[in-house]
Amino acid sequence: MLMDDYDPLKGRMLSILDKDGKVVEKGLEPKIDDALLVQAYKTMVLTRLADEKAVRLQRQGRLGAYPPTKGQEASQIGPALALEKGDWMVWAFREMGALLLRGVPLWRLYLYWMGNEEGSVLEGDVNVTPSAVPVGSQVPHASGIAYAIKYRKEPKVALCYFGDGATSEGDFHEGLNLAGTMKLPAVFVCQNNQWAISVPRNMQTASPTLAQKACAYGFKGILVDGNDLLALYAAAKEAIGRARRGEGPTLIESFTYRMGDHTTSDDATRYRSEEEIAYWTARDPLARLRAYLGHKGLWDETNQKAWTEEAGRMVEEEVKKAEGHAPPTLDDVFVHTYATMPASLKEQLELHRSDLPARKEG
Amino acid sequence: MLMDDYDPLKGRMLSILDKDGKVVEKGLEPKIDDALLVQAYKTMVLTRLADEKAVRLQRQGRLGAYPPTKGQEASQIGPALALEKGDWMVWAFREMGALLLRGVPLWRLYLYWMGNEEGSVLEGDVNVTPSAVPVGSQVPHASGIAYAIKYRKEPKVALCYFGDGATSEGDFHEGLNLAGTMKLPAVFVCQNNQWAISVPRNMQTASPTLAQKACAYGFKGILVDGNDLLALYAAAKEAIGRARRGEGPTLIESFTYRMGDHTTSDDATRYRSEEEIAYWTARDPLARLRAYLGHKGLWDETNQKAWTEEAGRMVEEEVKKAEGHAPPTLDDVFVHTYATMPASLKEQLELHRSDLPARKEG
Amino acid sequence: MAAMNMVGAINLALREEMERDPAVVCLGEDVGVDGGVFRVTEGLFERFGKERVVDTPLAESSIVGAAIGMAMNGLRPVAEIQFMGFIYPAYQQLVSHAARMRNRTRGRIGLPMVVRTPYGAGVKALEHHSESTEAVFCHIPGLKVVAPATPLEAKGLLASSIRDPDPVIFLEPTRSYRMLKEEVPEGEYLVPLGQARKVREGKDLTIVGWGAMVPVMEKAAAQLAEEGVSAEVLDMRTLAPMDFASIVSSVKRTGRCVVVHEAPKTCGLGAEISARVMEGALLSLQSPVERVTAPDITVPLPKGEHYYYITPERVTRAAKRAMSF
Amino acid sequence: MAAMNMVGAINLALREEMERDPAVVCLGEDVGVDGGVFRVTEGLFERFGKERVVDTPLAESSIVGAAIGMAMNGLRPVAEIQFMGFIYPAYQQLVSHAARMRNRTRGRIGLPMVVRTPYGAGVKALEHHSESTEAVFCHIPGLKVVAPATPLEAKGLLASSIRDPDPVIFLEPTRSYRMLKEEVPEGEYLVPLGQARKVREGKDLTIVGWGAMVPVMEKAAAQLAEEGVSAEVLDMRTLAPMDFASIVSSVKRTGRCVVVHEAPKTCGLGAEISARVMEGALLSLQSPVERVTAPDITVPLPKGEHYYYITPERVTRAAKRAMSF
Ligand SMILES: Cc1ncc(C[n+]2csc(CCOP(=O)(O)OP(=O)(O)O)c2C)c(N)n1
Ligand SMILES: Cc1ncc(C[n+]2csc(CCOP(=O)(O)OP(=O)(O)O)c2C)c(N)n1
Ligand SMILES: [Mg+2]
Ligand SMILES: [Mg+2]
Repeated sequence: MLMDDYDPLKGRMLSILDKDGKVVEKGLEPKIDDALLVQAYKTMVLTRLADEKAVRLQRQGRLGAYPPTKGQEASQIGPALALEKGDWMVWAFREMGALLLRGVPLWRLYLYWMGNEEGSVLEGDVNVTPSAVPVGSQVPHASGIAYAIKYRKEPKVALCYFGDGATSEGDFHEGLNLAGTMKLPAVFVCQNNQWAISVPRNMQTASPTLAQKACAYGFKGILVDGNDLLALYAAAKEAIGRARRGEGPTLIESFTYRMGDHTTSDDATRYRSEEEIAYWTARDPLARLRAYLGHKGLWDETNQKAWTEEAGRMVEEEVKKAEGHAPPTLDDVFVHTYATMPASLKEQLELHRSDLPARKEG
Repeated sequence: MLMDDYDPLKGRMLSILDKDGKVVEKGLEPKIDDALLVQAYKTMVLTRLADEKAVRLQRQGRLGAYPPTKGQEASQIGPALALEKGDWMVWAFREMGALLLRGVPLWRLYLYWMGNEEGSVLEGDVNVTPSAVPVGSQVPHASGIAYAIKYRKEPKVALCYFGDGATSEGDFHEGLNLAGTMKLPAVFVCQNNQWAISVPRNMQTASPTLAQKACAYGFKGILVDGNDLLALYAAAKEAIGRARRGEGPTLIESFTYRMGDHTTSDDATRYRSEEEIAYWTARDPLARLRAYLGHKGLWDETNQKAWTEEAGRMVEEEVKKAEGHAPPTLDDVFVHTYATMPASLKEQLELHRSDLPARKEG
Repeated sequence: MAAMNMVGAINLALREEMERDPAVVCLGEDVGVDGGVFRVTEGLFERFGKERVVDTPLAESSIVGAAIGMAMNGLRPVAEIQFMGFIYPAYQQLVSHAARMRNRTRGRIGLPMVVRTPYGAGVKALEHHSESTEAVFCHIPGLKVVAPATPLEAKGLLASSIRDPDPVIFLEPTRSYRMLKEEVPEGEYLVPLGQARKVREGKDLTIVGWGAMVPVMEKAAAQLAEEGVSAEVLDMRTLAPMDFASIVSSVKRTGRCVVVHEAPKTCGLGAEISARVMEGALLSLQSPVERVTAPDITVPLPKGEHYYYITPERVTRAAKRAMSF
Repeated sequence: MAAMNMVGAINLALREEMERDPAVVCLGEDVGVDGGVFRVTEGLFERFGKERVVDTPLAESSIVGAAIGMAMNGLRPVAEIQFMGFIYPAYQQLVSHAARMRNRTRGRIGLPMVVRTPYGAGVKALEHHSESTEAVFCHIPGLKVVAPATPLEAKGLLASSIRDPDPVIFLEPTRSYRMLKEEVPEGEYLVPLGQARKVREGKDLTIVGWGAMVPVMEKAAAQLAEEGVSAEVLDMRTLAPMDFASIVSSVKRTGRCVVVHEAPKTCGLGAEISARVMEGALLSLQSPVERVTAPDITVPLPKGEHYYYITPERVTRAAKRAMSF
């Protein structure tokens, strides 16, 4: 089992593809359906483009503060790729890649970052929670969702993303401890992107790895190369399988890097070096998977060019759709406070309606 | 180093005295000054008597709900014995033994449990915090106290007690993580008395030991026989020494047992077995240390009888002192809300004075 | 129909709602094997098993946080916080998630969940065991707050709370747990949320309160009646969203109002009620709304508790101040 | 004397207090190397070093909890919570310990500590970045709550807060951080806590508020003046314990009162002020106290924000309602 071979206390990191996309751990290369592999890569490219677009939109004042996801595409998409329909995904705020893979429409995500609650409305049974901005606060939700899965004896799991910074919060601790104690079908993915805004990983905790924090909760942890889609997929596949079989939760530390600023309000040059960025640029998760697909004959220049163009067009269309979305009405911001609007709130709404200046564009 | 030899991940528990008070780990027998050792034992006996008295007082309606400490005397006094003057002690609510050893007057403790804030007033520079009833909430205080110690470069440490239940709280996690990250001079003593009210240790966390939770914070943990004063002293001595030398915090799991009910409002027979109690009765920390002192020629029947009588008398006197203490006045409950009473509160006080029924005895 | 105290009535409501709907799950510290430190969940563990009556680790934020996840995924959790003084670690989960999930998702994800907790002073308890900080929840849009006054009310309000599609904080007055028995029916008995209850009719003045204050107000009203003052007594029952209309319409008739609560005065619910009465009935008001509350101090330990809590006499004196303004 | 914005003035106060007293230590997320996400602590790390300007792990409960420990052991910590929306995990530490330590120890252990945090809506921020929940702190006896309105005020109030022997929650209006520059003196400049500031004299009506609402109220007062209504404007500055006496004495003169705050209406501070005005000046009141507040809804995301926040026009209209009651 990977989880045993890569006990984080031994300080090993699971890595299958090297930085040039060559398989270094032959025996561990996961069997992924070719189509799925290509879909993963295409989603990574789409995410990269959509993310860069979001940053540009913000600079143009067309979108609010936005947390770039660049560099973390494999870290997000690898684990999500191992999920099945019906499984739950719980996230924080920087998981665009995972969301796109799970089928959340890009325009909804843009709409959310443009500042419209409609962006958090998900159609169908996608089983994705809305964003959770208070760091770490979503972790106990994942445990509760997993509890309900277990309670109804469903063959499902809850996959939960959070950052390295989140591991310092009490909610991380309480959520994992609950999952461990009750052997819940949950997989916790810590995207260790080395920074929590300006605070580096080593000032977040003295624990040599984040993965080993699992040993405080009686389940397994594993440290995984977070820019290696194959390694993440393999680890998540095993963790998800174990969870589904009732063998309890796993903590996956995905060792990755936030290539961009914390958000568009941040200036990362204030606290980190050019060298560091260069180091990680050479380990771009997209380049690695692309090389691997190339070696396997699944992807070439032509595909790359065609998909880049198509994805670019898709991004523009989704932006248009988001920008074309109606702004909220006064009623919109009132009526969902409760399932049924209480009399006193109705009164306030009517008073407010008469008291507001003429409608400005939002 | 004990901390290395007894790495909790190896599942070993540090034990020096066996249940009959014989030294089983010759090489580890700590050198404790005879007088200090006798003082420790005498404090354990005093604690036992004072504790039993508190339970009786509660039954007689002379004291409020009270959390008996019986069975945990070594667990409390062992670590405290390794402290020096000027060190800080941070506790929860069940640490009567440690408090008595540190010189807190027994009548103050009774007064506190009788429901008078004067019971938390400590004279001099005793460096003991008041009780912290919200479980786990005192742990970050210990880190802050230790921070101030380190900041001023004092050769001091902060020793912090809490229970097995407390390890589930977010504050435990955040407090230890902070101490680890900043390498603070703190020693965390988890009194694992096997129960958090009715919830047994194994339903609190799936972690095989509580000591190993230290590995999530980048410092050492050690599992210690909590009814063995010598083992606790030895572990705490080493941990305190390390903290004092700037080598950072340690987590000590003291494996002990709450012989009594959770509090006088609880009925432990609802959730635990006679066998369990019998098992632990045979491991009474007082009997073990007494036998050890006997083997060393430091204590005999005569001493025992004399001290039991004297301690009994002391207890009665302290009860008298506590019961003789004046109840709070109306001003007492108002004036310490702020350092200087705000005008609006003064007004309330005067209004309240006129609005209250004639003074009833509290 | 059997006579029971409030503990029994709450227990009955939990049992019946659990029988009615397999999605209802209880969780909290010591709620299972031990039946809760006040025995409120007694017998449920034996009846419904450990999957439905869940002893959790000692961690309030995750008790509420997990309840949120459960509610997102089809359950109707009823979480117990052992005392209101220990709900604060869960404040972020309540404010930032429980209260906001429905609006955050524009109505798509509602959270049918209840957080039960004993509250209130006057039982000579330890520090932090006498809290009455309902106002810090009533201020948060999206939360409902309920506080029953009698066994029968407790049953009907809890059943409604469990069936409510929104998160409800259900405050159980510790002082009333075993104070009084009354007939409580088995089977369907619902008290709607959001409606005050007129406990006593009156014409000279309106006394407003809830929970453990209701018997105190009733005693005060009886004393006042002896002195020829006819007091109307309103039990608000739902503290948020509150039925202000009933208060205003009563005060419009009586012209005077006394609000009673156990929480400190400043920023307590009494302020809100006072403001609403002025806004809705200023011209009918014959005296300022009187607030009978705890002072702005920390709840004293037992030896000083009598300075803190509300007595019928304090209510009566306030009523007389109002009458003679 | 230099002209500076509020960010600069707070920075100056921190710098001077740290120079004055080696026990003053700043801690929080990103306060060190980065100088704070709003640059409020910029340059302090370089000036005072990492022991005094402490980048902490991402954990609010322990930021406040550690500050409590520091204050118990001789330091005067100034903790930063990055946004008020993230202070809730620390609510237990604030309510159960910071507020109570002095009374718990009958005056022996006071906690000289400040928790600074930006607050308030109107800057098109993400969810949870626009909170204005001052009432849930003002309700807790033992806490002080301060909110400055201008750079000069910010400097003087923060210096006083740091020197105060009791825990102070210092709310910095995000909207005002860089809105306005004014002359701020270097060196000792203290604004006493607990005293309101008369921003504008008037005789027809009193407008009461604080923080980012002060410029809004001033604009409203100017508009009203043009229409012949003379409005007095009070900046409360200290929200707890509040200087109710100044409000009451002003309203006794003017006969009318409008309270303005960014928080939702129900159980907001406006209720308390309204109640106090009625209690203290009922017979002078010519109309009900008007509350201009956010509605009882969650702060909308930026596209809906304009529905939420307070404009001078809303204040003006409320004033006119009061004038024509
Ligand atoms: C409880 C809380 N505190 C502070 C913040 C402000 N904040 C937003 S993101 C962030 C850093 C998060 O770091 P990490 O968990 O590593 O995630 P990353 O941003 O790197 O994806 C901080 C401090 C917040 N959102 N929530
Ligand atoms: C935050 C909080 N939640 C709940 C309680 C109620 N309570 C008091 S003691 C206790 C159990 C504590 O267990 P543990 O930490 O093992 O300490 P022990 O009582 O065994 O000494 C509980 C649940 C509390 N005091 N504080
Ligand atoms: Mg990070
Ligand atoms: Mg215990």
